[in-house]
Amino acid sequence: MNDVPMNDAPVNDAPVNDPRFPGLRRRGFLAVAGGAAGLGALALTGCAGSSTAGTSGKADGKPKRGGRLRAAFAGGGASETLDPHLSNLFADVARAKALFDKLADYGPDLSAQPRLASKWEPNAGLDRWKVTLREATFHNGKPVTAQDVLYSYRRITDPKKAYRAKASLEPIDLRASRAVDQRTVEFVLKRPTAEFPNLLAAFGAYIVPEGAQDFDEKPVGSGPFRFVSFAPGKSAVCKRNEDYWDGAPYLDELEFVVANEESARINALLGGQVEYAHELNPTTARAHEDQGQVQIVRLRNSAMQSFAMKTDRKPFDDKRVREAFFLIADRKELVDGALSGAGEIGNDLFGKGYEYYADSLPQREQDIDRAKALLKQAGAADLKVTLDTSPVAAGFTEAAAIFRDQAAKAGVTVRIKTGSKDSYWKDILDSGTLCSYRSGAMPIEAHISQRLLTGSTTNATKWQHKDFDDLYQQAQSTKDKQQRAAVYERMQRRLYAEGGFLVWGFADWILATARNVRGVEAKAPANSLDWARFDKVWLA
Amino acid sequence: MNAVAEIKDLRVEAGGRLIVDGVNLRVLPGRITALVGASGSGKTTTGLALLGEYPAGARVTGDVRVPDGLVGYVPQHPGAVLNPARRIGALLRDIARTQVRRLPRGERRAAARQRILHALSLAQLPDAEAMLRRYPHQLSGGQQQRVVLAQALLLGARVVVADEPTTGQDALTKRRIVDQLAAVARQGIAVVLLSHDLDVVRALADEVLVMRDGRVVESGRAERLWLAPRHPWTAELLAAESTTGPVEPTGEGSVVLETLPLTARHGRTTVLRAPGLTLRAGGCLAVVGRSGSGKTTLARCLAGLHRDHDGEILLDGAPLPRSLRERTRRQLAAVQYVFQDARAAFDEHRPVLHQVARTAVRLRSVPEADALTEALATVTGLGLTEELVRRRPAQLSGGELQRAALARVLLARPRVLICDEITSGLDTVTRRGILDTLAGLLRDRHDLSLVLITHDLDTAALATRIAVLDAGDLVEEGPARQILTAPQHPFTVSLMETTARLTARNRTLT
Amino acid sequence: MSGLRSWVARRLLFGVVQTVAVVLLVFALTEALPGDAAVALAGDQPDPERIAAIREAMELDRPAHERLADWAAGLPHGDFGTSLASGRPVSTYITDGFGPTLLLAALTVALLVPVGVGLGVLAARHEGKLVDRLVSSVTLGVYAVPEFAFGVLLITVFALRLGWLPPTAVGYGTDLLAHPAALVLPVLVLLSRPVCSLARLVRAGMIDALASPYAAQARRYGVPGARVRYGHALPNAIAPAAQQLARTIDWLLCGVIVVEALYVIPGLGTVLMNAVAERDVPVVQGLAVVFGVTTVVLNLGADLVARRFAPRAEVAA
Amino acid sequence: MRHRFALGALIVGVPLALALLGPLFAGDPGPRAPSFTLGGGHWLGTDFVGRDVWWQVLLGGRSVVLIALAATVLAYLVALPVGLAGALTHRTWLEELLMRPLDVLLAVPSLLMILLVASVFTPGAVGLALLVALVNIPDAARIVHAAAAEAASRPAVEALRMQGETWWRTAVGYVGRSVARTLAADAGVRLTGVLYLVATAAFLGVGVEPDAADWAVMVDRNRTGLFVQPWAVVVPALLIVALTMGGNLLVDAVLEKRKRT
Repeated sequence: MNDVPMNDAPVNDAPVNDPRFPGLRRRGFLAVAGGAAGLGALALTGCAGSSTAGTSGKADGKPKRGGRLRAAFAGGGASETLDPHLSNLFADVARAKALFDKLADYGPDLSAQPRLASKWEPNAGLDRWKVTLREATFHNGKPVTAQDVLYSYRRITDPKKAYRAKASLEPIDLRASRAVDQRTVEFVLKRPTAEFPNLLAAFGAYIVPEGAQDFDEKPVGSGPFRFVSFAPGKSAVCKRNEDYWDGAPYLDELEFVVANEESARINALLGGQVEYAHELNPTTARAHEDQGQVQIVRLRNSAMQSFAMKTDRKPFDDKRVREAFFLIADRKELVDGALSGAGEIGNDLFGKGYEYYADSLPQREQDIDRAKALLKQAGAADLKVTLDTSPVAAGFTEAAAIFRDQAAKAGVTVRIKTGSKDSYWKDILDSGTLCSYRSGAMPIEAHISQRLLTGSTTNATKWQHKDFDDLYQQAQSTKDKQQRAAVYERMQRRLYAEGGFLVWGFADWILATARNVRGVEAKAPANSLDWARFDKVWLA
Repeated sequence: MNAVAEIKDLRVEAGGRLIVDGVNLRVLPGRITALVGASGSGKTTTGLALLGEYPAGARVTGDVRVPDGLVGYVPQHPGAVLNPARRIGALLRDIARTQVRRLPRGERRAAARQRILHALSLAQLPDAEAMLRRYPHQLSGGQQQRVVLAQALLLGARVVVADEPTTGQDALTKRRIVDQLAAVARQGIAVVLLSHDLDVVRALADEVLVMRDGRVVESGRAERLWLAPRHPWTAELLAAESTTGPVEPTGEGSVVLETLPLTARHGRTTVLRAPGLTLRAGGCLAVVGRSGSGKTTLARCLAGLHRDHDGEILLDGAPLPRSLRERTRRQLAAVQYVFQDARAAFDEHRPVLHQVARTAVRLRSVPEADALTEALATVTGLGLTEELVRRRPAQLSGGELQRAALARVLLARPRVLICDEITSGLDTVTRRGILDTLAGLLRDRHDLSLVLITHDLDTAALATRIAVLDAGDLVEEGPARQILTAPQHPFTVSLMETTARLTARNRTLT
Repeated sequence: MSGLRSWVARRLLFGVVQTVAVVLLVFALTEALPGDAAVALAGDQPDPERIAAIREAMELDRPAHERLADWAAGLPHGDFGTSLASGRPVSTYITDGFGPTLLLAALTVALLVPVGVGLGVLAARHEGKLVDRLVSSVTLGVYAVPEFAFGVLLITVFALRLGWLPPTAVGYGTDLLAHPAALVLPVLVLLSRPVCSLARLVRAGMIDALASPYAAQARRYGVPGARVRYGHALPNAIAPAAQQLARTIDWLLCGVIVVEALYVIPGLGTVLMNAVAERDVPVVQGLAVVFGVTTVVLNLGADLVARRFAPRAEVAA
Repeated sequence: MRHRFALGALIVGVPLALALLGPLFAGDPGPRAPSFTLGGGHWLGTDFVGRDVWWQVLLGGRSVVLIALAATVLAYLVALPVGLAGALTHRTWLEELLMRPLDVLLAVPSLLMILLVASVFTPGAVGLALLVALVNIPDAARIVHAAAAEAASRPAVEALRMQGETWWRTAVGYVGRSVARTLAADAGVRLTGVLYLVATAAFLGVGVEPDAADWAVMVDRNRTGLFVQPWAVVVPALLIVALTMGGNLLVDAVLEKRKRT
């Protein structure tokens, strides 16, 4: 483990771009998207179904109790598990969110919202935090105590295991942390961490009863739903937890079914077999938007789409070349072509719409002449570059093709090399010079600590600058929010000018529900609290 | 007595050719009527007319009357009409069921079974019970023929048409078929025999119709025909049948080919245990035996076509490699082999003359052009026209192809020529032609010696020495005259007797 | 018939060799896949420590041949090894996946024989007439359509447009039998191609058999037409069809993979695709054994049928 | 029967002409429009990345047809010698050595083989052709061997050997020619089988660039927009089906004619 103080905010990469996510990973394989394709569909486009009022999400009318909702997710097949600490895929997270709770979770702007923890306050040095728990009970009636919290966090950071949140909880010194009383925990940190609440909301940091080991037979959690049955790779059923601390859910029962093919999910929804279909393709959404059979829900700013340039090697070690590439990209054409219009243009900075995002910086536009000039200055007039891409994530190959044509206008010839789906992320980490890159929703601080510090675990742009690390440390030890925001602003200004990420767009996350489903939150980027949250959902 | 079946002025024309031209036929119960003629003389078409079947797209005039309509049919290859995928019992039960439909349901099964067993016994098939469970391919040729006969008897047919029942069979089998057909006739069933095998016709037929090019050139009672044939073609037929005397040995040359004792195997079963054989220059050794007696295997060992044996073969004293792949060109040219099925031995894509000439080019490295002229000379010497041999094998008849095959091997100027049943399957006239050619060869080429593999003694009569094989063992070997007239070994004796009895007067004596 | 027993014994021995070869080939290929189970599990968080920890937890650092030897040692007494991704025994993966796939395959074969043979016989009986041309051209057309297109077409028309059938089997994974309607479309897609090839084969076989001398003899002796067709001609037409059909078994296994994905039937095809993506080598090998053995058994069965109907024909090993 | 030949030729003619002549008329790609739009100067609309579908159709046929043809030819280039040698040699161990391993390969499901091999190295068009050929070799060799064994057992071959004929004229001249007819029949059916495999492999994203101008890839990648812009899927799908169906019809007609003469 490198000893550089890695003030690592919660390592939370959205599973959305996790190549193991079958729906995405097998982008090439039978990604039968766009609803039921097929020759007979011609007639379909003709019929104009009656379009019902507005999009879902608005709780119109009084919520009604009762009913059973079936939600279709892409799953991990027979190796799925209910162990919340092992959750890796969307389906795992959705199930874990139904059965368990975290101390905190991310709001719409990716800031930490109190959940099981009612409040938290740091000491002066920001390296000791006192967290008070809310009155909450597990499904077996036992109250949630500080001991449970410590047991859960110690289980996650077990050196022998490879639980997902282990890296995020690294800053906490769990041996020194102790339970002050039944419902208060004092966390001792290895270094000042202003964004400690983000750790509590880390992906996969769920609270389980003390001593719990096996979760596939009869898992016990504190979540809004109780366990009924689970068949890995097929279905998981749970029912309403009457005495849930955040109010009992409206639904009587909730069933998660697995359907790895996107077309199967939309077809099941259209055929009335499920009421909620997760992760659809932008074109499917456009095709069914106003057909009136289903309600399309677009979760804005869910995934960052970009090209990563290796700043430690030719030709991108020269910042003029990097700026030239910023100016080559026509972001509108990339979003229209690769995301079929489902998303917003990016400004070469991560975290649009999130807390601390530097939206004051002017939006870059394509400027081929200036790009050519910069390239000539850098002595790279007729540059030849290889762009690594792969069908591992939606939009990658399309964006690569479009960018190649745009680069040609500036005299840069881009050769596209398609890598294997299953080892893409490991391959592009160290090799190549330019590659397609994307990231799920996470706080900006987590993005920086994970990818832009000298000691970051996945530094795809090889951005390693001592002064940049110091700025990050400074931010972590600034108690006052405004001053911290100012430091983040300076860091982002630097990245905007000479960073390695050419962020061209932010893709919407699309899902669809049956017409009678209400209470599905629309303003919830994938991975945040209100995404795939069913305890506020009801059937009209 | 009234005719069981009658054909009046039958004319059949197909594909622009007149196959049958005004044939009349009266078939009487219990009598055997034979239609004799070379292949292509229209006898088969007439026979099938009785069954009401004609060649595809034929224009037919004249009338065919079969009073009770049931006519049995025994084809040349009986195996063809036995369904390969069904047991014999099932085949017979289908026919029996049509016979017992009138009986009440309960008794049908038993009645059918009883009729089947009766038919099988009539067809002289021992242990009928076991036979019912076997598949056609598990029966011998003879057994298959008798099952087909049983089918006809089971049908209750009043007329049975037998098409070339004895061609290509050895004397003993021929004898059994003759007895069989005679037994069928004795049961009052009319038999229409279509054949070009005069021995059988002579032994069986009451009435004979001689046919040529679709017309009946002569018909009448059998005895009258044999003694006083009116039509020249009938006379020629009878003449062709007489056996020519053995060729006088023109002094025995030195030993050309000698085999040390050899045993040959097919896979794991031994098929031949032959002691030493010697062949002298200018001599002709006939190897006689029933089918499956190992005579072909012996021939193939000599020619190098069969490697799986442990004997030694010496050509002029020097050992010959066992497989022809290892033989030098000179050794290949010295020992040549003529196949039984001439048509299958030629490449159907290339003209015959070229294939014949290749022997000279390959074995005697004669330039292409000279080889062609030499081939042409040899071929015309054997009675084939140039126009004929320039065509592809498909346009030549069996006899003509066999002559071309002879030319092909002669071009190698062989010392030893092995002929494997080259006359079986040919009609009498063509067979006589080939035998005369062989006799001529022996006379003109003194250094050539012949090995004749045959099952019929007519061909064997040509040889100077005869070796008799039975079930893989050489039972007797000696000069032709002595074997033919005074055989020692009981098997040879029975072989000689049956052939003699066959040519004797017809069945009424037996 | 000792001949049969020795032939079956020889075929079984050869089957074992075939299965071993399939397993070795699949093992080599899976090992050669870029990345391994650890990289796949680490996903887009490929930080080296995490991968090293996962790799050690999965014992992937042991050399490939050692892992293969261990896995093979367990095979004889039914231990297919444990999955790298979930630690569960591979046999549970196989038993879970076996049910739906077996159900699909059994239904397909059960319908395939009568429909395929029936169409073939029908076309042969009316050779040259409208029925024959119709059957031939339809079978030709459907044979040309790959499953993915045909499946999607059926969903669009019957499930969504007309609403007669459920578009997928989502949610019914655990008990497919309780929802027979969900099986109609997948089985139809699986049937589409083999029915065509079987019908064409049987038609050709029947035409030859009906024109054969033994059929003419049977007709000549007054055996009724139907008896000639089904009693005499059909057995001879079945033999080549059965043998060729056995060769398309591997096609049926591929068909299952595509259909399972389209209709969300969690069978062996889905388990295989996930295992390959997760580089879960033991599971892939377990499935390779299952696929190998099934192919061998089905081939042997088809050859036995062919041997029964055409005893004389020398049946290729 | 005549009309079946004409029908087959017509059905296969259209896609074949488009596949081979298309690229000549394709010209340069027009400006990129938003994906899945209809009209706007695009005769068949735009595809999933906004390229003109008609331009893609013109370019897309060549890879499918060429890969299929190459794979079939490759399969026979290997299967013919192996099958012939297996049938003609009298050394049984050589025959076993040649034929048995191929029979073993028959047991491997072809799609699984393609998926595994394709993910080991991402093959381009050449790789896919090699792959599909590899999958076809065992079956093709088996058929060649069966036909050659029958021809080799005929007396004509022994007669040629008696004449001291060269191995080449015996094996290729006689046995090869007599096997040719069976091969023609098998080649027809095999070509359609290969087309199916190439289309399915491309559909699964194996062996072709994800955005390549290839009919099968177009069917896969444009299915998302089927409701909005069906032509991007329907036209290439119809062309592939026409190619296989027309090919089949043609083969059947030729076979029928050969059997008649």
